[in-house]
Amino acid sequence: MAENAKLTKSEQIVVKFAGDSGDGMQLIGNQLTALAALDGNDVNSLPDYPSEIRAPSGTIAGVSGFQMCLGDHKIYTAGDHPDVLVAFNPAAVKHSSKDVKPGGMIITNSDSFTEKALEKVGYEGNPLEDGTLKGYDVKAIPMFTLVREALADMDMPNAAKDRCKNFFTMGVLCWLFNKEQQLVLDFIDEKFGAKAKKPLAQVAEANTRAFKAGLNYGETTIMFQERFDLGAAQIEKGLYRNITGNDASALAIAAAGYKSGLQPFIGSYPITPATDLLHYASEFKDLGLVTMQMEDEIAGICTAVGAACAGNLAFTTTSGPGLALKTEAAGMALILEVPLVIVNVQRGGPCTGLPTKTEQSDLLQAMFGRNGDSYMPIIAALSPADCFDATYQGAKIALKYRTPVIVLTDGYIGQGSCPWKVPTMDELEDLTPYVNFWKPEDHPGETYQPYKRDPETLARDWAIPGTKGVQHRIGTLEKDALTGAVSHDPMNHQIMTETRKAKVDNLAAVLPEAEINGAESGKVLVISWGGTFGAVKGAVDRLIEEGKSVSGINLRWVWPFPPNLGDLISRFDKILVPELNMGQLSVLLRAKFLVDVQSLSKVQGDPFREYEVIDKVNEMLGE
Amino acid sequence: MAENAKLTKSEQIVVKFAGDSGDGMQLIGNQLTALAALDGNDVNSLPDYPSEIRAPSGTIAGVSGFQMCLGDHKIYTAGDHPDVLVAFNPAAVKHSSKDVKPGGMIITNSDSFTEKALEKVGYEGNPLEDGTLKGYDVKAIPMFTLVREALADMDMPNAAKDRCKNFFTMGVLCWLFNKEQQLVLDFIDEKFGAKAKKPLAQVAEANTRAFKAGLNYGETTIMFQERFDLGAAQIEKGLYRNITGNDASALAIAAAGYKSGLQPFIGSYPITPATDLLHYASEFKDLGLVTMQMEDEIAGICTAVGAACAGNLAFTTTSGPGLALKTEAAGMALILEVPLVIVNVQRGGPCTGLPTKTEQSDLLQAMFGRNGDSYMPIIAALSPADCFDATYQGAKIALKYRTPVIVLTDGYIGQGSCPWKVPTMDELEDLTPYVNFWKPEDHPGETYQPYKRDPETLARDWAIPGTKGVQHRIGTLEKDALTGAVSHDPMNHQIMTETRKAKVDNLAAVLPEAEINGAESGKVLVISWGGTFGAVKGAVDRLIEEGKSVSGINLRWVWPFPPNLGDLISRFDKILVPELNMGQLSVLLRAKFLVDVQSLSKVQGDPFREYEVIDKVNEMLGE
Amino acid sequence: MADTQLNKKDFASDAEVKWCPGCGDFAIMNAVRSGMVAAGKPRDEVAIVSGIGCSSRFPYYMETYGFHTIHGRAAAVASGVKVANPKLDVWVVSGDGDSTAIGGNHFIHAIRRNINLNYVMINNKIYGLTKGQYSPTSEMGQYSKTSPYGVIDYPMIPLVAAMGVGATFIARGLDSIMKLSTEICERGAKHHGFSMMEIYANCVIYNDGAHKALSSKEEGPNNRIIVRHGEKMIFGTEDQFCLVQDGFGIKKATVADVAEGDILVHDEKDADMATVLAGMRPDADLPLALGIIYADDSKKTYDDMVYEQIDCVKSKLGRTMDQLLQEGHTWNV
Amino acid sequence: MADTQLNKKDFASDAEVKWCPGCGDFAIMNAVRSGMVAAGKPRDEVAIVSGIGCSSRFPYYMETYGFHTIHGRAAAVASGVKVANPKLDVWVVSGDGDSTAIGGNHFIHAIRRNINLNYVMINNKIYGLTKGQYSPTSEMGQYSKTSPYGVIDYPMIPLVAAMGVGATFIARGLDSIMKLSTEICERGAKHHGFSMMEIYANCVIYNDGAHKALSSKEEGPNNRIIVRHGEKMIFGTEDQFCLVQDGFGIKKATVADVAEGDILVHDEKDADMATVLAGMRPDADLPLALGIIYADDSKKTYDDMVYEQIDCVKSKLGRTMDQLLQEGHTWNV
Ligand SMILES: Cc1ncc(C[n+]2csc(CCOP(=O)(O)OP(=O)(O)O)c2C)c(N)n1
Ligand SMILES: Cc1ncc(C[n+]2csc(CCOP(=O)(O)OP(=O)(O)O)c2C)c(N)n1
Ligand code: SF4
Ligand code: SF4
Ligand SMILES: [Mg+2]
Ligand SMILES: [Mg+2]
Repeated sequence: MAENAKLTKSEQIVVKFAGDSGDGMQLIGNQLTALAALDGNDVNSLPDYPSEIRAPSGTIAGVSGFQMCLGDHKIYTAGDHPDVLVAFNPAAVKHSSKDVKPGGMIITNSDSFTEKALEKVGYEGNPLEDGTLKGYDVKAIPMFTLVREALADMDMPNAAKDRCKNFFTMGVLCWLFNKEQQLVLDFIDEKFGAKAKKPLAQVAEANTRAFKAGLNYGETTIMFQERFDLGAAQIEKGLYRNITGNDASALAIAAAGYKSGLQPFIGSYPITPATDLLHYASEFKDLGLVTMQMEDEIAGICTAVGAACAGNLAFTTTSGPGLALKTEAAGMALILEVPLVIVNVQRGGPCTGLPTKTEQSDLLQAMFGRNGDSYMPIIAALSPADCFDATYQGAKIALKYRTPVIVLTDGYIGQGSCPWKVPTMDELEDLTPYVNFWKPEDHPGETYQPYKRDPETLARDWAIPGTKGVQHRIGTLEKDALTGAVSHDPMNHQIMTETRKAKVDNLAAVLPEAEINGAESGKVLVISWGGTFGAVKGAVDRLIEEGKSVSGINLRWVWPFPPNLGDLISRFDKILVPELNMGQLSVLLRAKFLVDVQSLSKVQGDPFREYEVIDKVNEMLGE
Repeated sequence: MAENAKLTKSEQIVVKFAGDSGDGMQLIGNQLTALAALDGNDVNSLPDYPSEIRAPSGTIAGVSGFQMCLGDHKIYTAGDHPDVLVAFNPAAVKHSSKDVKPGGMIITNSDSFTEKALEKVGYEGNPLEDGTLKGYDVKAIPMFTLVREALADMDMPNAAKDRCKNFFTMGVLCWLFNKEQQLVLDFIDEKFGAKAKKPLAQVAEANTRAFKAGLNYGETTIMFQERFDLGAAQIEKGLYRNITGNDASALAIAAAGYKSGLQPFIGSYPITPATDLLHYASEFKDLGLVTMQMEDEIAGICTAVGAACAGNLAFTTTSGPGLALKTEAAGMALILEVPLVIVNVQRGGPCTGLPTKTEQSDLLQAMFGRNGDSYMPIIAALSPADCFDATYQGAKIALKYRTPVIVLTDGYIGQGSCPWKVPTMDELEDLTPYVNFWKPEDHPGETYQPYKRDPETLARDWAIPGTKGVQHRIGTLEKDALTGAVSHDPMNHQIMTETRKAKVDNLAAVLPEAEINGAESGKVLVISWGGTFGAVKGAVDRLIEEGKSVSGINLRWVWPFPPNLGDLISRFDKILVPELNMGQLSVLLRAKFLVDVQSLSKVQGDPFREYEVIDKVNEMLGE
Repeated sequence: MADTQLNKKDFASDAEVKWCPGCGDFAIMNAVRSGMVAAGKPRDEVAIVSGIGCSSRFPYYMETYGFHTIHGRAAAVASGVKVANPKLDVWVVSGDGDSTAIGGNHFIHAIRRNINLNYVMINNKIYGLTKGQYSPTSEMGQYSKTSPYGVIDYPMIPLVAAMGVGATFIARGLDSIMKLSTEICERGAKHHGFSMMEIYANCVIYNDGAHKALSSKEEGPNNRIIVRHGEKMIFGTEDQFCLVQDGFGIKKATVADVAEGDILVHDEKDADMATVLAGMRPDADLPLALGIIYADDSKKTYDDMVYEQIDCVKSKLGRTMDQLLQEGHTWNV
Repeated sequence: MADTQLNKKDFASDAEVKWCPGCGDFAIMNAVRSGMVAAGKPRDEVAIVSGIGCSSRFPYYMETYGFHTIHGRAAAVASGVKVANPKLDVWVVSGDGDSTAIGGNHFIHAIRRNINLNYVMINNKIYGLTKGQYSPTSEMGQYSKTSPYGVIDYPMIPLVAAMGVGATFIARGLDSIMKLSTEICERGAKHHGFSMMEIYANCVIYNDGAHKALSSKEEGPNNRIIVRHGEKMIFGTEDQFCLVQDGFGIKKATVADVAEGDILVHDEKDADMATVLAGMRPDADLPLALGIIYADDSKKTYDDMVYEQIDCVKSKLGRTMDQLLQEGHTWNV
């Protein structure tokens, strides 16, 4: 029968999983991501889970979601509206069905539509039967029944069997999306089979059977009239791995340590959504990465500053409220002029706000949230995979300029995942040239002056404790521009303040120019930064395809701005900045370029959808 | 002989005292201030002391200064170059003589010009004799000799006698500036005489004699060819008192408590230059002001938030690095929407920076130094006396809008002093209308909703613990726009974020319009804020006198801007913003009005001088 | 409802309790409600302040005034609430991380000041809300998300730390011994001064079984002792063990082996003994002490002293606001 | 200069010392220099970290590496320095305010972790640099700029607090007993673990005479006891007083009145006794304990454990960076 189902060539498919938080939506999502990626598709995903540890099961508040977009071309967002929704219970149906594309498919576990479950979410009747879901292509599958049947002869409690419904679903999807089943079988084997860390033979067997049952179900029932067939994406050749932004940052920290020859050091305190970074990095002890989980955020950054002073490559990781606590100590790194990378995974604010939701509202805090005039470079990661590069670049600039650097990511890219082309250590830029500790033997006849500077980078001459014969004292009071001794001299303070600013400003000259997507001039320029990159890129691509006079720019370094930005901006009639905040980059752009930037603000704990950007641009184009 | 000295009518005289830190420069400065003020002059002063507790005596680093301007009209700054420098030792001469007006007078204690003292500051010869001070009118007075002589029959150690040189000097000055001697005698009596807290008869006697000796010295020697005679200033009638900004803020806190009917509460932690505020306020226990000196700044603001939650009128006081630590908790007050006034006495930054020097570099921190989108009103005091009004207004707005408010002062106005017209409690605005706690008896039949708002101010309905029957729970997670219950609803977050912003934005409409000093349009508009008011006002007045097309505006509320500001700005060709920072208000003005504001930056721990502003304006005028 | 008739249920708000099924916090919530009943204040004169953490969701579930503040600062906020409005019955509920990690400073200083707060520290030896990192109370070697190879920090013993800064009341409970937790909360509620109540809780998700050695039916009684003022310190499944003094410390003995008079009798007013008791740990072959270990009502509270001082200065100086404004050197123009 | 020949003067930098004449910090600086000599490290392998305060100006005056950081955070910064570069001899110098007020949290956690730092807390019971506000160690009733009617906070006793979080070395000195301070710094320098050295100092400007009862020739010896391991605890101008055990506590007695065997002998390895000794206060008719009160080298330091764990994981897993990057589920395109 399978052969009867039409195999439709698709360019991209948007799939969403929804179910109870405890039900492993993220897991199944990641499995499909891997499956698609292994098959050569590009993938972008967006998890969405409640802020409670365990919101009551079966309730709307307890629904976890995981949306993803698979494509035969570069995919920049998790897509707007799902083509396929896999909703494991009535709550998930109620929660997510309204987002599905008209006519889209809803796959659900009809066994979970018990009267009690329906009642819990306020369904009067059964939506699978009473027309509630009219207009959708509903596939109601009795998953528990089918799985229990497939595992009938296995000695397992029913609850354990029911848990295999996820692999059953994978089977259905594998068939539906025309994927290679061997990949999933390998995966089960790796995870539970003999080679696994904790082999669980029975689980492996059960999941294998459930998976195959799913495959067969797709093939042999007449439920599916259509299959999707995605071609492979034109992505760069190489070794790939699916990775979250937080994991990518963690790896970059280890890698930057390795490539600089310095011991990498993280001083931190757990905070959602930055904790995963610390979790993963804590596993790298064998690579000599020191992680100190401190008593609070202030101690986190202070140990990192201490480690930097002692010559380690120092990092501190946090999210908004934690960054707020680190401000005074960030100023310490700034005035001591030691390298320090602050990775801030933004979340919904203000205050505790929406810890599990994404937002980009720490930009102005990163810019200005310190006493005194205190500028620092800010780099923003644009995707989960890009967190590696952004963190690595942050470390490089911190070392080269002896400055704290802020790396901004956000809950969406920090916790979301996408395929990442794994670099080899050989390919990564060598960071040792930027370390150049001052040692007397390299400067015969010279006296060490802690605040003597490289004329180009303005990085100060840096000697670390343990270096023979150049013991010296520095501190957080204003310092003499050469000796670093405490100075209350008025003109010295003016010079030092200007120098600290110049150091960051000058960085602009050596940063890569902003690249433009589209024509170099036109009606509307859309500027993205950080996590808005994907939606803006997708939207601008589509608008260009439609022949609209629209271009896009992404800001990687948010401060300082790339040198050509002003020029590019001046060539467009209108400038649009979509941001997951109340217009923070807009403030910086307006102040710098005196241009009437329009801000598209969204603070709903959710990234932009392409259509939101497209609609706004069309409005600006007067269409 | 005194009668031989010419009595010159002066409009204003700039006097500077300089001497060892331990030598009481601030004290003598304040005495002359009081003396002049009592005599009807207007006075403005500027202390300037080293950051060490006790910098080594006799060194340049240890010199304390106190500059003041006395005038027969409203005086806005401590003046540019001193007409008269009183320098008590060689270090002080070396430190301060270069600032003196060409031909100006330098009064000094020639007894202190010992070989050792000269050597200590690197004078090769004696500057009083070797022509170093050519071009100045040097009055070298053997003060120790004269004072010891005057006190010859008193049983005191010489060191104690020498200390009376300050009142000797007061005598000389009293004569020189043609002041009423009785005022000083009363002062000595009040301070040391029978009515004093700790009467010290001998000290009173010695100082009285030294003072008279000084008076006589002026009258009977031929040293002075000229005396200055200042008329009384045209200042408002009333009871006056000399006051520092910090003391004025402390009084405003007590007064606002009284006029609102709430218990005033300060949660704080000492930090220079904000400590005096806490010192003075700690004395007000009899007026029911509760001060809690907490273990750190975070605890300081957190107890204040707690006190606010419990229905007190809550304040926290600090300076830059302390504000940096309070950011997360400031966000708590913001999202809880409780009134809280944060008084921040700015100092030189970044980090520990220049604790004893003034700067205005916390503006952007005050604006943006919090995670998430979190706007607060910011008011800036423009003079020591104005700290009273600014703090009082801050409290009013905090209460009325249920919002944290930041009051910015700085080291200069916080520690500097000027005459203050003491208001009576009756004159002060009644704050009780803004308290209106929600009580069931006032709202029969209504259910209390913590986040229901006043449609005009957007202030939420506020019930405090202890109120019968309306117990409820609120927190720092995003809250439902009506009930205040935790809400993760995307659109609710959008609404709440916009509402919090609107609350602050709307305030603009009810704030006083910005008043313009000079013509309503023209070539250059100079915008001052906070402590730059004086220099800008003085400079603009002078430029207008000279017929230049220049006007001035002072921003009292720095955020939001007064409603007419944009319009006023648009009527000038060029805009100048002098700031004691790297251009922070400029960033806000540029972003808001897209106007190419020019920034006159000074970060030298010192306020602007009028001439600096005048020179810059002339440059902009092309002159 | 007349105030006197309040019972536990009256303190339950109608918000849905969102802890994981099986979480130890449920039992503690029950105990605290009993404490509030015991305190005898009407619900609208009770305020609960919490920080951030699973445990800190507490206020939402209580029909009183409640403030769910920021991480680690509950003690400071509550100090403000209490001093600002001393007639309120102020409770703090906070996790081990909230109290001893980020909140460590406010915690020790609130104890030092002896502010009249009822402080419930729910100790599950893990950061629950952020999904399982070790905390300052986690055990050496404990595995967690941030200690995949084992914790290398020595654990803090909150009650010993509390004694170290002058606590006037310390008690320890266990989620699974409901009666004792209730007793502790009732006594704590009535103690005039800072009542430090540590209650061990099981985090079923991230640190399940952390207190098993204490709570298990078989071994628990051998690993813990419930101390009661005036009673001999005897414990064990068959009351076979007892505590005896050993220099300035305490050691475990077998009842059969010691003279009856040598068995220690608990004196809840003995601060030195309390410090030693609070520090006993099964891994040093001593039972963990549960119950009211120290209770001394004789020290004045900070909040009382604030108002005593105000009254005293009022009666001495008693200036009016106008007098204050006009103090010092004034002149008329 | 050969490392072995270093003497105290070698540790003096050429910066002008800017404390007030008569400030107690001078003497302490001297003692610390002796400690550094004793530690035997060359000057370029010594780092001193301080916070903010008069006392925190310390590093500038020492010919070593020095970091004058921010208020209250010295312990955290120093922890980073030590863990990042364990071969350094790392000292912290911090005031009572810096350590116990704003820095309280880092202070207790550094002690808890037993990081191998030499921590000198200069306790003048006042905030000197900010010109005279009371600190957490100020006495009840003390007048200061922020307590014009007297302090109403109970004082913290830093050494007791330190014991409360598991200190492995505590000692107390007095600026005016130079020999003792030197002895303390020398022992502290050599202690493997966190060496908590509290030295009382006189702030001549803002709290002059705060320690007079201890330092005065006449009364001092009656108000203090210098404890020495293995020696009987006898004190007083004429050695007329002694200490005897009293339950879990200690009481003062007259030598003449007690049996010799009842006089307590100091045991620097007895943590319980140390806690009681550290808490003795003249206002409770007990002498203030000076000297090395507790010293136990048996607990591993945090910094040692960091590298032990790294070595252990290295030998177990020992991945290369490329292996790490490529771990998990990978595929080739
Ligand atoms: C400033 C700040 N830092 C970190 C966090 C993240 N955070 C929230 S709760 C928590 C720890 C919770 O542990 P605990 O206090 O023991 O409470 P539990 O969840 O175990 O009851 C952390 C680290 C935060 N919300 N705010
Ligand atoms: C964040 C911050 N808060 C407050 C201050 C102000 N401050 C500097 S030192 C100090 C206290 C000093 O007291 P202590 O540590 O006892 O040192 P001492 O001067 O007495 O030696 C304070 C409150 C500061 N510099 N930074
Ligand atoms: S995660 Fe742990 S502490 Fe949090 S609610 Fe669940 S069981 Fe309780
Ligand atoms: S103020 Fe006090 S602590 Fe500071 S230097 Fe002077 S005497 Fe020493
Ligand atoms: Mg916990
Ligand atoms: Mg001190």
